[in-house]
Amino acid sequence: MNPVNYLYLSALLFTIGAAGVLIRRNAIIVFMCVELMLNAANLAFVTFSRMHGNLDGQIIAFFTMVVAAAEVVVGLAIIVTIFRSRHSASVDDASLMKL
Amino acid sequence: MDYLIGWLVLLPLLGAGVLLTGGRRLDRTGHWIGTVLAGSSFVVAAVLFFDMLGRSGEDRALHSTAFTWISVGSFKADVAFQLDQLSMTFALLITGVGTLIHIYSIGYMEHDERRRRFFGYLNLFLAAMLLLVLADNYLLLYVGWEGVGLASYLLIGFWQHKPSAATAAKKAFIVNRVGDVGLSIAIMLMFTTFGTFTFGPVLGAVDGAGEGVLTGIGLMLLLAACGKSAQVPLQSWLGDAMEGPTPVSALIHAATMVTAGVYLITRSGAIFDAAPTAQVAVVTVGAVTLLFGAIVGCAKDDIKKALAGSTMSQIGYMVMAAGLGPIGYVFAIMHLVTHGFFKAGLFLGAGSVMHGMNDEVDMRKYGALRKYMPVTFVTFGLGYLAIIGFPGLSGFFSKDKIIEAAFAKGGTEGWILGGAALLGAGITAFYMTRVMLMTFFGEKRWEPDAEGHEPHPHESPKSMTIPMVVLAFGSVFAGFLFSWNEAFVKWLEPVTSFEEAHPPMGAAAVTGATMVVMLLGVGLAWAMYGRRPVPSVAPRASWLTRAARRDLLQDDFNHVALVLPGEYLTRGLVYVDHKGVDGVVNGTAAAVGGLSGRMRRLQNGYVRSYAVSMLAGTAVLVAATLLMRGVA
Amino acid sequence: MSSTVAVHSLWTTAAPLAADKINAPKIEYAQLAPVLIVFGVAILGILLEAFLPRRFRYTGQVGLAVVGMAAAFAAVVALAAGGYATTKAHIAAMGAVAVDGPALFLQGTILLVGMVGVFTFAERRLDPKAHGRHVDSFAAQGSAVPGSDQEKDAVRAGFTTTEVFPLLMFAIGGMLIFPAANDLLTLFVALEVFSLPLYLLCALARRRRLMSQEAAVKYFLLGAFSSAFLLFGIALLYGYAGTVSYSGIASVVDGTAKLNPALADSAGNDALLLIGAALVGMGLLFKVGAVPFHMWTPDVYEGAPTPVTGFMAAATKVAAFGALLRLLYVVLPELRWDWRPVLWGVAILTMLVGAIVAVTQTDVKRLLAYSSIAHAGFILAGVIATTPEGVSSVLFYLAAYSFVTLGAFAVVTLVRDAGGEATHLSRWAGLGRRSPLVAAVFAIFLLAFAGIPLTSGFAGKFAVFSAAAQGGAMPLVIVGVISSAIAAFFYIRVIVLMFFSEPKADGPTVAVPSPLTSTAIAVGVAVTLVLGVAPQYFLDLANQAGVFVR
Amino acid sequence: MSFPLLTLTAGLPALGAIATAAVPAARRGAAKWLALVVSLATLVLAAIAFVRFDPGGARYQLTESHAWIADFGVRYELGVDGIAVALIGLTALLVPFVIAAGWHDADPLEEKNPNRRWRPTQGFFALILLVEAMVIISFEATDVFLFYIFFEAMLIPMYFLIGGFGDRAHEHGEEEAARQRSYAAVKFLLYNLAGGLIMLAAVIGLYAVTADQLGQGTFSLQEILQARAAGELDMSTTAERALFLGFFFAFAVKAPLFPLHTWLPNAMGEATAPVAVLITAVVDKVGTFAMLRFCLQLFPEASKWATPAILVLALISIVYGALLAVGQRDIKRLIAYASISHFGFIILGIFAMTSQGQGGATLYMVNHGISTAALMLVAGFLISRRGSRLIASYGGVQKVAPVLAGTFLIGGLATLSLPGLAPFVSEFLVLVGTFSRYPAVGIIATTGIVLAALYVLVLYQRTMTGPVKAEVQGMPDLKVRELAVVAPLIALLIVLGVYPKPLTDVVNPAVQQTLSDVHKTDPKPALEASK
Repeated sequence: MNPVNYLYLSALLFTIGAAGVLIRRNAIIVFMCVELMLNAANLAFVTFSRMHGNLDGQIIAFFTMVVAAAEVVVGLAIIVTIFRSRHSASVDDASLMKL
Repeated sequence: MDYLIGWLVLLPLLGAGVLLTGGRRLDRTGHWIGTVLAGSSFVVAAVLFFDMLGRSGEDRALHSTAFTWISVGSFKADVAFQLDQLSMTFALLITGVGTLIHIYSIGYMEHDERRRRFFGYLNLFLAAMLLLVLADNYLLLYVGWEGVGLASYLLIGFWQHKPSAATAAKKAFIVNRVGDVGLSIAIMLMFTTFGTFTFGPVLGAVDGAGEGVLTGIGLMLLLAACGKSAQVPLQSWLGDAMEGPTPVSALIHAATMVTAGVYLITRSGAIFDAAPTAQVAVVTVGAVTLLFGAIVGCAKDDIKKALAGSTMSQIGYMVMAAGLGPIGYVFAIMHLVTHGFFKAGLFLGAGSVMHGMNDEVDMRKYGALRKYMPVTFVTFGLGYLAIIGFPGLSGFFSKDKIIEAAFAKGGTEGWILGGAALLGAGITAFYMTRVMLMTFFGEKRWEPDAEGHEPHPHESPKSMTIPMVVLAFGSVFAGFLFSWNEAFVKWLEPVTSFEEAHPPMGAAAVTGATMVVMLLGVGLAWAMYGRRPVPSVAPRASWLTRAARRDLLQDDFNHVALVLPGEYLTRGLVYVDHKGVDGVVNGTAAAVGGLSGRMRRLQNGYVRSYAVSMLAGTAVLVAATLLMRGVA
Repeated sequence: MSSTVAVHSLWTTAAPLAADKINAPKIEYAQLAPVLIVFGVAILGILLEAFLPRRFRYTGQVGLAVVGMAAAFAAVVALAAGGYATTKAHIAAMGAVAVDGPALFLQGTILLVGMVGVFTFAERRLDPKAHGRHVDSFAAQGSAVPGSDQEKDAVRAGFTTTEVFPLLMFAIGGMLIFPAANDLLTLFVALEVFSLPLYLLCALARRRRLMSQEAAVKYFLLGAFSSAFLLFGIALLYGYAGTVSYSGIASVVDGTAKLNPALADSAGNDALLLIGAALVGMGLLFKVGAVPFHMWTPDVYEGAPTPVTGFMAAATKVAAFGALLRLLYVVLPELRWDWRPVLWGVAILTMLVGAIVAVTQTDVKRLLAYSSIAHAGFILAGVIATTPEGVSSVLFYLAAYSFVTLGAFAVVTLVRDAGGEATHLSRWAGLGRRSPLVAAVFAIFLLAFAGIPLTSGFAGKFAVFSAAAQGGAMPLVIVGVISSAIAAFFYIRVIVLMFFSEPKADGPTVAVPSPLTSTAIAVGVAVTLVLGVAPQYFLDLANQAGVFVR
Repeated sequence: MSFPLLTLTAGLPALGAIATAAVPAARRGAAKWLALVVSLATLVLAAIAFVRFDPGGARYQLTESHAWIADFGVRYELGVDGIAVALIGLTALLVPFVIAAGWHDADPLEEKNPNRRWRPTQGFFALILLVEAMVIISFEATDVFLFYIFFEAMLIPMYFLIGGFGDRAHEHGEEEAARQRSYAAVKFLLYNLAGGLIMLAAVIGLYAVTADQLGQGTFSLQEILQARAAGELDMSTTAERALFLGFFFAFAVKAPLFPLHTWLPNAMGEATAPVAVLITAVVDKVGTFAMLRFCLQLFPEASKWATPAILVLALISIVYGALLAVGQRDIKRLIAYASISHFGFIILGIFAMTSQGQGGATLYMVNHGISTAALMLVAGFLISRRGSRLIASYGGVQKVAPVLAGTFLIGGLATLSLPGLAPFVSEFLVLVGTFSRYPAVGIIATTGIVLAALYVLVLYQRTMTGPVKAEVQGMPDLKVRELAVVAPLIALLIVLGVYPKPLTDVVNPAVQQTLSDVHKTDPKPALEASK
């Protein structure tokens, strides 16, 4: 199979993730969409790695996973805190500051 | 000797300085200081005069350079004096009449608490006027020119608490400023044409300059002369200037300052001689003004304003004479001097009358004063005879020569000018007789004033009558003395150039016609004001008289043509400045503010909309990057 | 950091390698000392948190942080003195980290800013005492629900969130690597390392906690969103060049490195390069707060605890611009005809939007946020110059700007009323009458922001604009000047308010700070004036430091 | 390296400012005396500089040169030519009067103040000294950048002087007055800052051009002139024009020239009279001075290119300013518009490019400073007595306060350029200089003479003459301190009107130099030319 197709898939996933960020209200889901975008990037890394025939991309993918995990830790902590204060995980509710 | 010239100016200037900064401690002696300094200036002038007589015609001029005043590039102006016969004539007139009027003022201003200041201003005037006639270049002349304007301003508005006086003073200064602009432009033209504005080099180089430039310079000088000498169209200030104390009217607005225009034109004779167009303008202005002033003089009931109209008219004669060129210069100056005597005398007489009449100026409230004020009556009467040109008195000699010269101009122009001059002589006789009759003859018409004080007409003190007597002597004999053996012509000829005037119909015919016209004027006046009683309230009259009472609508004209448009323009500009010029800036600021308020709303607090803008921005960024390369 | 570049060979040929012959990566520990010290201190801080009794933690943490920063700074100075900024500049840690002039200059700046930041973090004299104890700007217990009993208990018990110091250390560590990162992976990791602690710090305000938490959420979500773009961009660049090392990509871009012809339709594809570069650039522009990626800035600046805002505004900008400079000057110089026009647009927009929107702001912190956006635009003008002067002017501007910012936010912490900091501008009316000194200091900072001569702001602006003009970007200079004029309007508005308005009867008071904040402000003023009056030494420094190693 | 006289002249007031600001709150009087003494000492230094300046010597004298910001090509270069030394003299001369006239302007209204550190009086005098220092160094700087820095920086103390120490006369209550004042201060600052920032763009452009052509960017006036003379520096026409416009814009705002003038009436109206004097008599002169020194010298061709437009604007300023002065109802705003008219004359003289025009313009700067100071300070004394700036609030003052009225009149007469007083000399020179190259322009400009008479005399008439108004009754005449402020100014007006030679001697060589920079010679008189 042409590896380029994986790239298309990766781009699609990335787009889906980006669209999700824009569309969904729930902070957790928004966050998950971001994770999806990261993973789309991972897919691209791996694909390119295969195409170039070097291992860099695959190793980067591991790094990305670690970073994403760290992000989850921090992100969930923040989201949970705000959920506890507001009893809502909707990102639209958090709009005290504007203009 | 030449070092004395500066002292002529310095002495009165010193007086002004001392009196104006000296403070109250000089209140008791100030008038004496002022008078003594004016007198000593006259003595200096006399010394110089006799010194000058000791030299022959061509060597009489003295020069004295004090210091370099302004020097930038090729522009060089010195504080330097030139004393020739013309200046000498003026210096004597100014210091002589000036001293007399100082003396007169001691009595006249006795009860004014600001008398010291009055004398300070008078001294300032003398200094400026002397500077004007003694300067050896036009720029220094300009200093004196504006200096006398300042003194005139201060003295017209001396009774500042009267709004009318303050307004009159301001008006005089501003109208004069218009004329001054003419002088300054003339100086600039001289500088760009001749590279200098010193009398000698400029007047000596006239031949090399184009007629166009000379005409320009001439017209600008004429504009200046119009302002200072109250000639049409800048005449409107003189009548109002009568708000000043009467000695001021006598000295500044009759004898000396207002004749500065004549001096200027005569001094610049070489320029006018080479610029016929400018000369035509000069004689036109002179002829128009002599009639204008005379007509106004006929209608005024205010004695000082009637005299002011007369002054305007007489200066019209002089200006006209000066415009006639070499046939007229000498007689312009001669009339100027004789006029200085008799008009100053007349004004002092009027002041004396007012002094005795609780400062009443309306001639309709006078009458029969000859019994109460004999000295005033006689001196005023002599002045009267002199001004109407009664044979043998000084006005006869000078005015007659001017009329002759006017006719001698030749052609239609000569007839028009001569006719105007002749007509003016008749009107002069009429209005002066009117003044004489209304003031000194007929029944007494005075009434108690608003506060119930009945005037008690009385003769004025010696300090006032003596100057009047002296001036009366001048009015009677000056003309004769000047004409004796053509003394005045010979005196001035080296400076002003002179040509004999030959009127086409002969000099005797002109003199005869003048006599006839004069008698007609006197007779008419006697018929109107001598034979029947004068109403104490001005009757309704023809439109011409009504217009003349309003100074031939000059103020109305100025109001409509200049003041109103000026006011609207000013108001409009204030609005424009506020709403327009400022508005653009404030508008820009408001626009930025508005834009800010609108852009601010993009920041709506919703994180998802921020994400949208980021995504859109990224899309644009990517697209732009690709477009740059043309890859997309 | 791990070795990711040189050791790899094709996986198909990896098999013959003997398992006992793993090449250990070569790490130049001495040259990485600043970073290592900071991270070491951070980890030590966590250990302190875990083992030290609560009442010693504050002192311990502050002391440790200060010592750590000082040591790290000393290491930077030592490296610079050792010539690593100039002649000995090279790439350390197997190509992951550059040790060169810009890196050391920016690291030094970040460390100084961090040091001052520690002071403002440690300030606990401003708020009135709670239950007999001094309190700082941070929540007693971050996890406690605002207004709950749990929170009250925490306050009563005198809890303090001393974790902020290790978090700060981690953030600083990340920032130190960020501008020095010499491959894209390191860049990404560094970005996350300094961002994640900042997200947390934003959420920890003692007062107005809802806003603080909201700021954290917004910052986090948008930050994660942008780093996803960055990462995807990295992927594309990797796809283009087959490597993530800066020099590797650069040599592919300029054609010195030959690619496998078989890969021609994917690798070496300019679309990959351009899109990838744009996405990476976007990630960095987000961090510097350039329009249109700026929208997080005002909200986060407003909601975060003010010491954090000050630190973030100063240090993030330094680190992010450093990274941007290195990316553009080392990786993409051959591409400058592509990215310069785009950056022109971004710079113009950034300058104008920042200045214009700030005009109608009513909150001091938001005002400063928009001002920081406008300043990002000015700095971008220097970046666009693409000359050595451009680099050094940006370095100088960053140093100048960061101290002004830090000082300004430190002043904001002082003006207080019953509800904590009084950040609404109307509350600042008449401050000049009440506390002339504080108002005067703030005025100096504002004038520096406005770029009035004899302040560092002017020297910086001049440096940046003159570099731009020399680089042929005169129109940018003119736009910059116009937006400076607009910006001047709102800086002056604040001065007017402070000095020419009558003080309100119930106006805020100015807290008397401890020497910590006083020092922070004093340093800000000193740097502002010194860099304004006698900037030559620092310009020289920036000049020497203006060369990137490749 | 000789004695740094110029640095000292600028540095002394700067140090004095710091010292004054440091005087404790309670010792208000000491601060005033300190400021006065410092300003007088500065005057002595300026006088020494004036005397030591040799009109026949080098173009820039008393020079100092030190490295400063090598990276920007900036040097600390000072030097004065005749024009600068005259203006430094003016500045140093006026400031003591400003301080003495403003003796009580910054006294706190009530003693109950919440903060002991609040020292408005000290601040007021310190700011005045600071402005003096910055103005003096701007006159001394021969490095464009150095000039620019102080040109801009002086806005800040001025801004505080205007906004912080307003006129206490207000008809519409405290609050409205405060609003107006801060509006005026902000307007002042924004106008000038905008001008300055546009100039900054031009300064940067100049740097880019010199760096491009000379290898190393420089701001040194002398270096640039030398490079140009040697043909090493050859700006393109477009670049030169653009840079010229950038510089000129800033100076035209400062001067101010129509249509950039509207900040001046606000600023002068709201500031105290001494500060208004500082604005118009001292600070604004930096603008016109800089046109002479920087616009003409750095961009001679562009200056000539822009001359027609500038002449038109200057003419508009003259007439427009005067007409607006006629239409004012506020004494201080009237004087402000009169100043706008006068600045029109100055700019006219500068761009007439004749020795009379530029020499006259330089004298005009000095004379206008003195005459406006006299008029404005007396106006300030008047206003402080009655608490109103409106002309209509007065009437008949000469009756109750003749000395005040007399000095006011002399100030007014100087403003309308009466011969015998100093401004006449300069105004006439400007007119002659303009006329000799552009006759029509010169003639139109003379309308300014008439209008000046109008606004001055109308002002005098309405305030000083007529019946004494009830509110004016009992108004005290000038006090000794006030008279001591005004009398020397009036004396100076007379002396310089009669004997301006010491000034023209110093100014002339500098003007000739400037003219040769722009390759212009005076037009020859028509008679000489035709031969």
